[in-house]
Amino acid sequence: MTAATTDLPRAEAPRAVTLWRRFARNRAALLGLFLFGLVVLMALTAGLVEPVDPLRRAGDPLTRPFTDWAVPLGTDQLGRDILAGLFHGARISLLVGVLATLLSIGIGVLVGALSGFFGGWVDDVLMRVTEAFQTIPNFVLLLSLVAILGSSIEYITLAIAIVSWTAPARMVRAEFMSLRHREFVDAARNLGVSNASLIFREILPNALPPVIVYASVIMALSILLESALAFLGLGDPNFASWGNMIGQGRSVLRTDWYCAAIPGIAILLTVLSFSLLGEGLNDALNPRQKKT
Amino acid sequence: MTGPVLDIRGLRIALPKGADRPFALAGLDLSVNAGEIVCLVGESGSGKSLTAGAIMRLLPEPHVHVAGGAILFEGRDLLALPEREMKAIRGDRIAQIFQEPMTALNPQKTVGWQIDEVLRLHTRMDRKARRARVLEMLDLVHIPDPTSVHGAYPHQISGGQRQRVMIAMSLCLSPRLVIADEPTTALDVTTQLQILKLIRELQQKEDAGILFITHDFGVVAEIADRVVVLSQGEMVEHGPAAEVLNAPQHPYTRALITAIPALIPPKPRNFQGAPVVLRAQGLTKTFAPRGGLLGGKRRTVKAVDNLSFDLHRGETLGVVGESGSGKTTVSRIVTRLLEADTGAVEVNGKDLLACSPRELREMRRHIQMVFQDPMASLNPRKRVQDIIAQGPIVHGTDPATARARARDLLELVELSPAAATRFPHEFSGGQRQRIGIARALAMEPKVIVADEPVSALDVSVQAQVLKLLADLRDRLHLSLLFVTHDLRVAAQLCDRVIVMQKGEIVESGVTADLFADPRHPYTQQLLASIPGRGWTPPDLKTDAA
Amino acid sequence: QEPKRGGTIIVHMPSEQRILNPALRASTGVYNITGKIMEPLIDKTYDGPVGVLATEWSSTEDGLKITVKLREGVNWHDGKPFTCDDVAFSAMELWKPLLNYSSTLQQYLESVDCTDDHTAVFNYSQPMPLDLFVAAMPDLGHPVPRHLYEGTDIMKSEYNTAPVGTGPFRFVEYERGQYVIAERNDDYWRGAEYPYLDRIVWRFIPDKSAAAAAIEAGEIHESGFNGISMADLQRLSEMGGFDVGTQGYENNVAHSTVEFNHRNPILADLKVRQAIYHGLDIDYAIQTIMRGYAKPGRGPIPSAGGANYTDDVPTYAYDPELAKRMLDEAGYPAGADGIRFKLRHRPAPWGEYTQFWAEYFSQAMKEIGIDVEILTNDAPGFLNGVYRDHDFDTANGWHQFRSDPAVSTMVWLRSGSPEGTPWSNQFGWQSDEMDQMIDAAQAELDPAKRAERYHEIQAKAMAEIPVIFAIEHPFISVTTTKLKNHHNTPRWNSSSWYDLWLDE
Amino acid sequence: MHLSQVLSYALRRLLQAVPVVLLIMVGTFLLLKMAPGDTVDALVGDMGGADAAYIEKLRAEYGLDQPVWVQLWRYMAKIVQFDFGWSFVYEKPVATILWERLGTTLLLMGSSLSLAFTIGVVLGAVAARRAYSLTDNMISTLGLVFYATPSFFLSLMMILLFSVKLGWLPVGGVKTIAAFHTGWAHVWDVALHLIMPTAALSLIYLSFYLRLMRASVLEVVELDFVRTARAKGAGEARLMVHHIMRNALLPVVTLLGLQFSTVLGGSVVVETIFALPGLGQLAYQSVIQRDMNMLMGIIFLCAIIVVIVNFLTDLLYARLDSRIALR
Ligand SMILES: Nc1ncnc2c1ncn2[C@@H]1O[C@H](COP(=O)(O)OP(=O)(O)OP(=O)(O)O)[C@@H](O)[C@H]1O
Ligand SMILES: Nc1ncnc2c1ncn2[C@@H]1O[C@H](COP(=O)(O)OP(=O)(O)OP(=O)(O)O)[C@@H](O)[C@H]1O
Ligand SMILES: [Mg+2]
Ligand SMILES: [Mg+2]
Ligand code: NI
Repeated sequence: MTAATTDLPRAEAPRAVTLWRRFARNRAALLGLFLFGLVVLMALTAGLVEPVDPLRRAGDPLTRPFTDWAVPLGTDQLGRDILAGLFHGARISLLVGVLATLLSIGIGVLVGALSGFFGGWVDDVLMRVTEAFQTIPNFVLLLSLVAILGSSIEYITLAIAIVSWTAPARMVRAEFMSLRHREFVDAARNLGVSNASLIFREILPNALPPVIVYASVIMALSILLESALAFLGLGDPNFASWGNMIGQGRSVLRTDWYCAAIPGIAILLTVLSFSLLGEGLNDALNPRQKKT
Repeated sequence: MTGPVLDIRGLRIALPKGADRPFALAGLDLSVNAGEIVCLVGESGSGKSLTAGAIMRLLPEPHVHVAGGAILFEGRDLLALPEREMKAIRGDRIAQIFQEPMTALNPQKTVGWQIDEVLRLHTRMDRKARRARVLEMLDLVHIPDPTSVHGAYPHQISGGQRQRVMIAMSLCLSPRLVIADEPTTALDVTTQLQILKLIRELQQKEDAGILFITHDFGVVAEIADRVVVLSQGEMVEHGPAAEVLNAPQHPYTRALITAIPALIPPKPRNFQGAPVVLRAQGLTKTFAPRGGLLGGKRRTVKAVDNLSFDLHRGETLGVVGESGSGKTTVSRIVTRLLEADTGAVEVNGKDLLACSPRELREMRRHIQMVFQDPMASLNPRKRVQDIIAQGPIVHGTDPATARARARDLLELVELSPAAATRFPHEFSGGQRQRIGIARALAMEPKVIVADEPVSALDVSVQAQVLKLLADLRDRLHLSLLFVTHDLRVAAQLCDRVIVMQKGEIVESGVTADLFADPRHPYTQQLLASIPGRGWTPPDLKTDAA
Repeated sequence: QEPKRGGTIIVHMPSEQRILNPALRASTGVYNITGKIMEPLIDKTYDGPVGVLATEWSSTEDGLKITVKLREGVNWHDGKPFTCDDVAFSAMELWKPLLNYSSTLQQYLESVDCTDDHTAVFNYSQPMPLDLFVAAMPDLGHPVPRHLYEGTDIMKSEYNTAPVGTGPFRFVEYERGQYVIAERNDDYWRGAEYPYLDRIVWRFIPDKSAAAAAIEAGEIHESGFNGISMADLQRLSEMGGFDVGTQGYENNVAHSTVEFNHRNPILADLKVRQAIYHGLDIDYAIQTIMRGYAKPGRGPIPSAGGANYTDDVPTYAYDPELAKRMLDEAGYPAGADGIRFKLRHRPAPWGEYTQFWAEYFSQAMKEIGIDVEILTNDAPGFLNGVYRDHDFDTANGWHQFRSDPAVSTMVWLRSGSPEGTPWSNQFGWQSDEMDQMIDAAQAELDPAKRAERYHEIQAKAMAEIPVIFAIEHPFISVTTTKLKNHHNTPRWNSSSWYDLWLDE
Repeated sequence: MHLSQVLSYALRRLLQAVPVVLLIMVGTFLLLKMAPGDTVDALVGDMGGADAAYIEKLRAEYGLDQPVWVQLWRYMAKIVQFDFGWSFVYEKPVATILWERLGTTLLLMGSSLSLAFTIGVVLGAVAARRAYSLTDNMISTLGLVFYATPSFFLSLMMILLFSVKLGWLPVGGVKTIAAFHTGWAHVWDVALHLIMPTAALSLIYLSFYLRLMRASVLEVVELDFVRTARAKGAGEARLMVHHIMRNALLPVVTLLGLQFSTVLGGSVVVETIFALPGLGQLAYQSVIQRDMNMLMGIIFLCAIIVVIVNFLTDLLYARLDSRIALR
């Protein structure tokens, strides 16, 4: 019988490959990836392909799109090139989105992990704090933080992270609560593994997939929050962000709708790409839910 | 009635691309007559549940679908019926009982409502008549207080009662065919026996045909008229129960039957002189609700009550008992994965429960654990060699050495060293359990605590793992604390057993003595409930590979 | 056209006015509502000051006593007669101690004597020019009914949000966050034919685009004080059915300013300030930001300032090349990246166009090699950052000219205001000469000499540029053509509208 | 569920909420004190300026010249007696103003959330039942687009279309001013005014619920008891109504409770655009005017509402899920 038991099943393709296969099965997710790639490309090539400084006067104010090829998508009220704004705005939006997401997930993971792993009073205290953050209307908190810190882009990013960490924290906590009773955790503990290693090496990698999926939601929300701030005139005017462009474009919405609509559509498509990516990731990471 | 109730001919079920085999079922012929119990036996994945699904026409279509054959029910081909007629047949003429009584009932509806639903769907009875019928059915399946259970939610009644409710539900329209898919697997032995008896009794009364799906030859011996054996979707043997059980023809059947642990305990070995490696004294654990003032009232559970035992070097001590008797709690206290309320656990002469966290980590190398669920106990994101080497690395071994040793250990547990760089999900259940054992051995412990290490495995695999454990124990002079609910397993491996009920030891002793002459009524009841205890598997050793 | 009686008009208010008492809060927003309910002693028309609750006024030679005759037969909305007691009480208990801006104006007011029920004598310890008094009264001279305020905590009086006045309309309802309603006062002193309207509703709509839509949809009849965006104003003006213009704001002209922190050695250099001025394309800004409804500024007194104004001052034409040269000369050559130095700029958060101004400023400065970082902040943040903490290099905002330089723009140039006083010279710029010129002008009683002094101040301010008074612009309003007799006084939105009528 | 059980549960929840609310209050107070400037600055800015003595007097009168700890202590001492204090910006007691605004906010939030919930749940369920079909793709895409459209953008577009172009709906406000409707005419009038803000506010949540419901139904459909019901011969409609819906609703209900405060935040923009006198706009104004008492009052009120809503969703959850006993 020895022979039979050493017979291993045929080796599987590497994890990344299987993930990709599952992901690629979902056409909407591919579209999301494509859009996302486009935005990243725009962000990377801003200033190369589109050499104009997005804050400089590039032409007559309120030039309509496709009328002057020096400014293909037209200009806004101060004569700034909308195409350049679109490219540079991609950079800002992505930067805000990615950094705020990383930060908020960082905080969320830390709080959620400690809370879920240790339970007891640690959990009590951390959860009270989380509840407190959840009880204050997030946008009001965001406004307060921006009022305190000022509207520079770093602080806006930080403020967005501060108002968005609770959901990942709860998520990580729930995952930890269910994972910490899994036998493999007991097994590691029984080997004498320290708590820190248990948290970060054993449990966390297993708790991350839903959080990674949720990252797309935070990313989308960050961009929406930034644009809402800009809409209220609290954006950072030193950078061309899509939110700023909409915020300023709305005053000419009735006559020169493209000033707000072009960045508006850019936001919509970017957020859409995050959502589609997120759903694709979800399908890929939780094969249980997928159907072909 | 002439002819069989159910007649399956050449049934083939196709699996989606990328599955381990193209057909889950490759040409099954099977018939069930009225008043007959036909057992469909086979190991996990052999296609038993899909057969049931095909009959009910509830396969997860389209990716799993019937690719050929016919399913004749009372002479009509079910596969050709329109969905509307099929709906009328389901629940009325053909009923099904499922394995997990908890999840098979809707948690949000009362038991009465759920049984009533069958009547509502298939009869024109008025409310009063239906209620009367439901109560009658509940009574029929020997539910003590039908009126109160009628209004209860599934989570408010015990597992055995839930399964009775399922049975009541399936039988209340006197179906011609009942498909029972492992209806007792999730139950305690004592409950299992009661349910088996109930099914027998009702079947005789109603004269229905029963297709009984199980992986347990003990259950087959208990209940079957005829047996069909499936292996990897192929029907390998069929015939009257007595014939298949006592004179199996096909090598696969023979292998299966050989693997069943006999109810004959090994010869007692003497450990009087051997040193005690593990001593538990006065262990008590009460689960109290957390939250104090704001937590509200919940009942407290005394999971372990003043429990003491000794384990000698090289000895295997079995802990047996029904679900909830506190077995797992004991194993977790002993390894200090759970803090006991009171008591002491001496390992190597030192009290584990009094250790500081630092000392504890040092002590852990002496007492290791093998877990029940081979999948859940391996970190899915780590490679096998890292899983095995983790313990030694934590305790200071150089990583390269530890990994090399991990590969040696894989060989020791009869796995190819090629396994070292794979992930746990790429292995079968038995192989995973071997990895778990290797991980425990890597620490070179004195004591191994094993909590139901084989109960998630098929019999043939179970036999291999048990044999491996016994081998290692003897070779490495290990002491085993072996927790199991399966008395057959306990009988095969353990030198001594303690029998637990509600957290207390009701009886303990040398296995052979205890099995031969149980004193405590609870032990007697346990022993009497072992399925197929009247049947001794034939001695086929000569043919075994 | 014969005026018609009746009708309700709805007026847009971009922000809510929480206190409806012009004797406590001097601001155009407050007048916009309360001007119809409470009347000042004197109002302004295109023909000069006219009496409202006052009928005559005169001053003694030395300027220490001002006698005001009050109108007889005027009743408060609660039926009690309006008398000198009300004026004396208001002046001593509200105007002098509690009313912003008025406290400076009235700092030397000693007492108000009532020689009879309808004669009030204002006694000053320092000379008060009668012109200044009269110029200030339309904004800072609203009496309140003494019988309702006396003996109560004035700041917390219920009548601060439910005003009782003598005006053509009486207060009905203030639904916070939504609207204020006032209806016709049948007992109005001008006679039974006034006012023409039945009711006025002020509707609070903070969002400019929504307000523009509301006007376009006919839900609102008038929006003043640039309540909707310039783009929409221009669009509506081209659409027909709306009067869009600056008439009626002659008393409410404002300057768009660029302010310097002279504590910064770079900015303390006059050459740098001049270069910056040369770097600003004022005409472009007027066309793009103000859509042409403005003129270039000529110092602290706008062209609407009457005799006190002159345009005989130094000016700075748009010339970026010259600006660059001047910066080079000042010792700030462009670095490798084309940047000479960096400025931190605080824009006032007073809506769209201060924001645009900041962005234009930054844009324009980049052209001449100055990197401007804009620090966005809300009102308290701005006021603190600029006026208390002096944490800025440049700032921009607008500042209203209140018909007389003595009570308005001079504070930008005069040193000595305590730290933290908003809209005062907190820029670290000090000139004893200028201080003396300002004091002398304020104390001058002869109008002609006074004007001369202000011309000198104006010229000096343009030469030394403590602050750039870049653009002067009246406010702009949009009104449906259904309204008649609208914008017919120089402070029309703050006036009583007794003769306004609706042609429907 | 007995009444006494519910009551004692309510009491327990209330006690649990106390530390959270305290934490919020102290935290917010200190946080806002870090912001540059205070109410007096804002007031003076609003007035168009004032001289230094006047400013000092106001500051002393409002107690803003005291150290932060003193101010905090005074505030907390009052709030425990449910005295919200005085709004210096409005010159009215905070409680009065809160009370005036609460109605609009509750109306707006209630209508948005219930709309989002109902439609989201129904669409989600439909999408899940026809998973991966054209219908599902359409519903899911719609959900994603709703989700990705910034609410202010949507609001402006709606105003443009429905108010200006079509003239069907009023631009803003909660009622037609000076129309003095009464009875049903008033109700209808208010409803007309709330259509656009409700839509603008609810769409994003609608897409949340839609997606969650869809996932939840897909998950429940796989569960054993659904198979049991099928084996009983139940049809699809019956499965949906009796077996799937209720179980699938549970996670959605949890989200409902969690999101309440987010909705309040989201209403800042919508209330500003539609000139609705609600708490969201008030909160925003209070922040930029440093109207501490007002903001603290709003946050306290909000905390109370959230506690109540969570309590209600717990009750609802317990009603929906027979396994949950209130603890
Ligand atoms: N929904 C499905 N999709 C794909 N493959 C499936 C599906 N259901 C079952 N299979 C495959 O079909 C084969 C037979 O499965 P089946 O559930 O019938 O086994 P079983 O004999 O009932 O096993 P067990 O004893 O574990 O219940 C297995 O190899 C399984 O992997
Ligand atoms: N963490 C816990 N909290 C509360 N009660 C618990 C906990 N763990 C176990 N119990 C209770 O303690 C009792 C003993 O549980 P234990 O898991 O030890 O039983 P067991 O004999 O291992 O049963 P099984 O055969 O089902 O595994 C049970 O009644 C169980 O409900
Ligand atoms: Mg099965
Ligand atoms: Mg157990
Ligand atoms: Ni078993």
